[in-house]
Amino acid sequence: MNKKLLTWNFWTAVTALAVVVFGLFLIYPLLSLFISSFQDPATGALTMENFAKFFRKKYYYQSLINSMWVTTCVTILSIIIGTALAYFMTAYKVKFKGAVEIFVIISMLSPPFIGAYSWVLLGGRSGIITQFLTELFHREWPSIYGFSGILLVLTLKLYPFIYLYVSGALKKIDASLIEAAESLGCSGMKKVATVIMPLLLPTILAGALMVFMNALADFGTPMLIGEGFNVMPVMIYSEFISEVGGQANFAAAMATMMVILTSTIFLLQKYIVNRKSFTMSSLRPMQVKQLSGFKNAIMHLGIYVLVFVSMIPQFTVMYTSFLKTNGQLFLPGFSLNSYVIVFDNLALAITNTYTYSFAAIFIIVLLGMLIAYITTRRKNWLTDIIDTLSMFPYIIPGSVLGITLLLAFNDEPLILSGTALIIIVSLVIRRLPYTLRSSSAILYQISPSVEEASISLGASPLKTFFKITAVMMLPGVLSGAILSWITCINELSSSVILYTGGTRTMSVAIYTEVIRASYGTAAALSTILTVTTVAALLLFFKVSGSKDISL
Amino acid sequence: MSVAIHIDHVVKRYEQVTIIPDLSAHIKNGEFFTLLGPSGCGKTTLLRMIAGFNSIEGGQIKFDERLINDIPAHKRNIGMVFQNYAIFPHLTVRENVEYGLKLRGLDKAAIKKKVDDILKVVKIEDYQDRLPERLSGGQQQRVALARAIVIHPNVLLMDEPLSNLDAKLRIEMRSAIREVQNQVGITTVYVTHDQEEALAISDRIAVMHAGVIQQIGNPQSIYTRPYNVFVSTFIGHSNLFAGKIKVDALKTFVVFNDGYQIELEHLGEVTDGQEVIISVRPEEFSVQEDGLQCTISSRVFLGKYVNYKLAFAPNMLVANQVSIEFSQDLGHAERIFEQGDMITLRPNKAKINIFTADAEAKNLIKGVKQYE
Amino acid sequence: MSVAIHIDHVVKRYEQVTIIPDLSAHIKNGEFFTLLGPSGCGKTTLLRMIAGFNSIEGGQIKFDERLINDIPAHKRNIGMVFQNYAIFPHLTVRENVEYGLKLRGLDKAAIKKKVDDILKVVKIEDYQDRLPERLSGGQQQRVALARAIVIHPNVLLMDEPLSNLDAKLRIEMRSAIREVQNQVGITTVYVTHDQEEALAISDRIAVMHAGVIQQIGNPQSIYTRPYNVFVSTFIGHSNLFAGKIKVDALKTFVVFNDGYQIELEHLGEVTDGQEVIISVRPEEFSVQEDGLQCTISSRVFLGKYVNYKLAFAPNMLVANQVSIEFSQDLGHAERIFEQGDMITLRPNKAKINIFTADAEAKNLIKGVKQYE
Amino acid sequence: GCGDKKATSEKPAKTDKLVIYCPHPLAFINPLVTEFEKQSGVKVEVVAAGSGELLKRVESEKANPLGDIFWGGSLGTMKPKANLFENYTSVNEDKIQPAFKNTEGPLTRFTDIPSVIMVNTNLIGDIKVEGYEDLLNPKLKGKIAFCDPAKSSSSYEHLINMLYAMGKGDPEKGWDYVKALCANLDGKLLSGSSAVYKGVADGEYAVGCTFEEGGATYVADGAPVKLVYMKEGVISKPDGVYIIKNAKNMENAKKFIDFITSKDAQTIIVKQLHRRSIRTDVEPPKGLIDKDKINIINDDEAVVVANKTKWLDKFKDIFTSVK
Ligand SMILES: Nc1ncnc2c1ncn2[C@@H]1O[C@H](COP(=O)(O)OP(=O)(O)OP(=O)(O)O)[C@@H](O)[C@H]1O
Ligand SMILES: Nc1ncnc2c1ncn2[C@@H]1O[C@H](COP(=O)(O)OP(=O)(O)OP(=O)(O)O)[C@@H](O)[C@H]1O
Ligand SMILES: [Mg+2]
Ligand SMILES: [Mg+2]
Repeated sequence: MNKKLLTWNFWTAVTALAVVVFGLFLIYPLLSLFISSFQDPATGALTMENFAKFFRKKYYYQSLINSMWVTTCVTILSIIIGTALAYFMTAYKVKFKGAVEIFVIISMLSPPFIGAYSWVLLGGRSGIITQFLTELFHREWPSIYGFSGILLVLTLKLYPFIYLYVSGALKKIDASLIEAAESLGCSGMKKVATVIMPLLLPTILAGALMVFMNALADFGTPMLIGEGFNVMPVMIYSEFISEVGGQANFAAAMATMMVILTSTIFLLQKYIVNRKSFTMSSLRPMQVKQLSGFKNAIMHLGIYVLVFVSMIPQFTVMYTSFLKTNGQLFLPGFSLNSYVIVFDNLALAITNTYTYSFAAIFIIVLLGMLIAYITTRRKNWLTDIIDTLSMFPYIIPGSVLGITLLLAFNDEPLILSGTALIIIVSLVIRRLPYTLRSSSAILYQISPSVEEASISLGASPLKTFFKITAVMMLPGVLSGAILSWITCINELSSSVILYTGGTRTMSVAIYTEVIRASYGTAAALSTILTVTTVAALLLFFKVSGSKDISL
Repeated sequence: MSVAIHIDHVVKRYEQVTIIPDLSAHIKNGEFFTLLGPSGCGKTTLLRMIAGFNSIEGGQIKFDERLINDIPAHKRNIGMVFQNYAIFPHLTVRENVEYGLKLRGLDKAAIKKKVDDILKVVKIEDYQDRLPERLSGGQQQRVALARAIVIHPNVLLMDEPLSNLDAKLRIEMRSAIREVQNQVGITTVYVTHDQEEALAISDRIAVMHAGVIQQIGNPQSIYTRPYNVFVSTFIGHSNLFAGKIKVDALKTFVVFNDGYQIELEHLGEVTDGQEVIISVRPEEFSVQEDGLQCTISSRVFLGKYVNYKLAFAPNMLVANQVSIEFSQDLGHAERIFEQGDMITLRPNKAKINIFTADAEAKNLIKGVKQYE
Repeated sequence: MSVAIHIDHVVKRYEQVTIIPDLSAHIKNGEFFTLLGPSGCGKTTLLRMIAGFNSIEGGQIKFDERLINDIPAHKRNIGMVFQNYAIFPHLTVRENVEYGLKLRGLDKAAIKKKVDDILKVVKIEDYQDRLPERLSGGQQQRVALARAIVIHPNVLLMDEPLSNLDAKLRIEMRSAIREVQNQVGITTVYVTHDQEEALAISDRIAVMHAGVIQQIGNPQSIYTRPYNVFVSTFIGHSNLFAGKIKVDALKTFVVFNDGYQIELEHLGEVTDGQEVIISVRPEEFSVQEDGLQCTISSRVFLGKYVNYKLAFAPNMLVANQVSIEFSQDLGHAERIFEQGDMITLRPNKAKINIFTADAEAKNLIKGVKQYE
Repeated sequence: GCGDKKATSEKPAKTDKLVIYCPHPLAFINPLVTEFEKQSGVKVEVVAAGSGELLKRVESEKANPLGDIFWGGSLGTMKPKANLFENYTSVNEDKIQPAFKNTEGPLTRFTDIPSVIMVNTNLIGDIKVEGYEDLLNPKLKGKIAFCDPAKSSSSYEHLINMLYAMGKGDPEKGWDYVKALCANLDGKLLSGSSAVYKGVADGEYAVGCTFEEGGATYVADGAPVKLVYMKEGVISKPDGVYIIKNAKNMENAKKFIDFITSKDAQTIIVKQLHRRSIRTDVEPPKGLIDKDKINIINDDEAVVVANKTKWLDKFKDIFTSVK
């Protein structure tokens, strides 16, 4: 009781702010969606028919099974790869560490479709790698399509999430705990399994949730290489927005199911994190060690191969962008033609992309840290609800969210449609979870007694937050913020609904080319996007003076 | 501008478990008040309640006349040294110490001066630009100390602030604390497990046990006239003998089980034949012709004195004592004994304490007060 | 299966700063060896080098004949108690203690028995299913202790393992440590800032200062015959007087600046007129007719004894001493003095130490060894 | 940016701007838009996305339309949504082929698009592909690019086409063929129109069911593909260009409709963009066979519209059951 009063003013204001933001930009738009999921398309009467229909047809419910299966596999694989990479990169000296980290981040930057399409070029039935292997072994080689392809593409795209989260947390682990384990005779994998992993668990779970949600929501990849391996997002998308004209109520019902499903998973994750989290006041971070000989070589090889493989789509895209084209067809030889074609409007798209993403990331970091604080340190039913709500936009297909936003804000009293503001709002709402998750993960690790120390010195909770807590959080937040930012840049599905001529972004421009198979120009745009992003990242690290990305 | 602290019937519960059932204490303005008690008895908990970091489940705490139960911690103008230091890991030593001063809006020159001074006092001026991760444990602790003292708070709360320092440094830090405390008159509540420290530094000491205050008093009375057996054995060593009261027409005696008896004039109300516990401190024995017979079972050298463990006939003693000890001052020892030697020890009758043999085990000496 | 530890010319640098320039020590098999020294002198650093957590920039460390410089920590079969506890926050008390045993592949019943035993020894069996964050500081420290001891390592390294415990518990823990150590013969390296503890528990003590070992010896010789002034003042209090040697035909005297002189028979090589430092511990004074004249400037009650601060004529003393003290044993005190009283104190000539007045300040008493 | 808000919501009828919602690729849009801008002096803003997305936008923006022209979308898809669009008859209506007259009011026809089978000449070898029947050849098992008709309009048109063609005019009789075809798809069902022609052109599939322009572009670009007009019968449907109801730039929108149906524009379309004109006075594109040489059949629009959901569901059931 005392505690609540202690901080009534500021944190209540934050809670109120969160309620307003989510209420206005999330609940209000989504409410009609949820209601329509219970409505009969013809009469508008309340019915459960939309849900019943889903479970009657294998075509539909099979996609749910497929989604869950592939998502689970992707999540597990990403955890393994991401955690291992983070551990080796943090604990041992790795040559060209900076470059490796940049590459890892860049491999997330794969605008919808184009990344997956690169894999078709490489691993499709007449893909370069497939052909090569077929000729080498004189037997039919499996192609990229279907389950295993989706698994590969998504894992390579999503393990960086885990990597960023975990390496942030690893740097916060108190080295003496690891030493304690060693002094008790523990080493290697055992040490990782019994001490490091449990300590990282809250963070890994936070990252895993992100991966899970992302994999579950991704529709670009299965759309392109699913080949009959139907998944929920594609289904929702096509029922909602197909050229053929689907059934909005039914799509809403599927979206509702997804929301319920993911909320359950989120609550489960939260429950475990709450039970399995502990504070560490880490004064001595882990020392970076030099591995020697054989082990060192193996580690480097592993890291480089992994990074190379995850960069393949980017390389392919860049390569493709310089190919000579004739319309939609790639011809032998190189040319800059694709760049010439996209040159019009390019400046606008680039400015828009970066203006929106920076504006959004600023709001995201601020909101993310504040909301993370109230949901971890000022727990009550309201903050619990806010925490859960914040995950919704993550799972609702972007295009659906875009449409609900458009419907909600295209009329008096609040006309936002057609403005940059609505795009930024959708970016903030959709990309907040990354920063929010990483912020609360890091908060779990900061000992409250440090905050108390500051308060005892006369700093109000508000001051303490900005001068102490926030500063200590920053390294951890940064990893989430980078994710938020990169995904803001990549964001397509809601922007494509919300943009107008003056607010087009790079990824919209890329998508526009992709949908009608103009891959040369798409690749050119994509390359420009990658290059400018790398430049922005490098600039950021230069200015912020930090050597590591995940810090 | 220090304040008096009035703690009235406070209660602390963690979920189901009651840690402090009902505790009252009044700490005077400018006083150096020490909480002493076994590990886990609730010292930190009480301190955090005064600081405002633990909720108060019942009762009230006042600073002078001001009820502070609901005043947020940062408005209480306290300084606190945490048991786990809680230094800001992202700030250098100097920045850590400056932190509180900056918040108070002092001008740069004043801050610099104050910080320089205090860094010198706690002897860490050489490390002022380091980050805490590169300090030794004791150095970290001194940063925490400096940070709390430098702001000259009304109330200074310290949770084992010297536990990682060597004796010399402890003594120096102690006088530094006392000095600052006297200069600006800070009411200080100090938690320590070190009795010598508590005795040396405190105006008054509260001895706690399982969330309950056993005795409050100045160091001397706590040590020489403990209110009950718990205090007697917790502060310093006490050898407990079983005995009986013998009251004849004129005099009152306390009789050991081997028949050795001592006349006591300053006992409170006792009845003839009443069972009692006789408490004798190791240094209150002297080797004499008459007294209690015992054998030396081991010997430890402790610098200023030698500590012997003694073996008595079992019926002489109260059960379950870890050891019975005699501490021989080396300044005066005529002879140092060997293991196995039989000696006769006479308790100093002016100093021994007599406790009731019941569960309360209260001191029977006249004039012993629980709260002073 | 304990081992001897040979430390030969080891060097430790943190980047540019050399913390340990060149340190050698030989710790015997099964010995209880204590590192004592001021905060920041490098105790933790040395311990961590033995454990394998700090790199060694020069020299070698051997366990028996086995060079361990490059053997990873987890293969050294050590037990370590960390200064900041380093308990696993995700494991309950019991799981923390079990951890090392499980790794050794013991069967369940054996683990349970061992853990039950040690939990009882360190008195935390009541908390065994709690997570560490809900323990008090002292309770956490005991978990750390139990966890390190229970595996019966070859070498047990303890970094201030008892710093957060009260005196009673400390003494109990001390005997628990010694007991386990004797039972299984663990070579133990112990870091503490508590001299009394060091004196009570150690087979041998190494006194360190700024990364250099000043003296290694058993507790008694360290206390009574410190090798140099640093050791003398660091271990226990020492009052340092300026003085001169007077050698006449037959006898050697040491002369205080007021002319008071004491005959000493056991001095090493000295020359007439040589300037020296005379070190007298507070308890080596006794109130007598003849001796050194001084005034009492303050008095502190410390339980067993009373500590007086003394004022001497300034020329009598070595400069820059925090205080000159006389500690009066309360078991024998005939009279307790007040502030301002003039008294005459005679140093106990069998106990005083004489040091050279140069920078080395070495002990001039015959037979004092630096390494024992 | 934010400043636009006022501008877009309060502009009077006379403007110099036009916002076009269009699912066509830049390469298709650019020549026509450039020409239009040159002729009219109107500044065109193109909002490109999938036709589904754009349609959804138009629907959502009803209260405050942000676009003026919806350019694209097959007639079958747009008919049910005709109420979203403004009635307008272009000045060129008299020159339009009779089959493509705007009888409904808002639905101006733009080009004529037959369904085709696209064949990769490198992969097909000596397998004969002349019509639907040939797709059942076991040698093609798993090598057919076919899109989920629920997700792609070209695939949907193909479904209708095969029902009528293989059912010999009675769609209900065509389902046996669909069943057989599904079995030969070997569980592969793509998720977007472009995946089909792109897939065939890239050599991922030997044959694919797509629309004429999709394949024709590749033929013209010199890819190893050819188009096959199903001998069992080809349905050809127009797509259109429509004015969004209450468009803010109404005048310019009308100008655009007039332009796009004009002889100039239609000529560009035929010459450069591989589509068939809806005008009477424009030659069919070079390289595409004459319409008279194709076995054109017709569906019954009323039946098709009425059965849309039912048929899509039926397809889903068939596909999942044979898999
Ligand atoms: N968060 C908590 N939840 C439940 N019990 C707790 C919690 N924190 C402390 N305790 C218990 O409360 C009791 C008092 O703890 P406290 O920290 O006040 O002890 P202390 O007197 O400071 O001991 P020490 O000298 O060992 O630091 C202990 O038994 C401890 O286990
Ligand atoms: N990572 C580091 N980088 C630089 N200097 C360090 C580092 N760690 C410790 N030091 C310095 O090395 C010296 C020795 O530190 P160490 O921790 O060994 O001291 P200690 O003897 O254990 O002291 P205490 O009793 O205070 O714990 C100290 O002066 C400390 O500031
Ligand atoms: Mg405590
Ligand atoms: Mg240390």
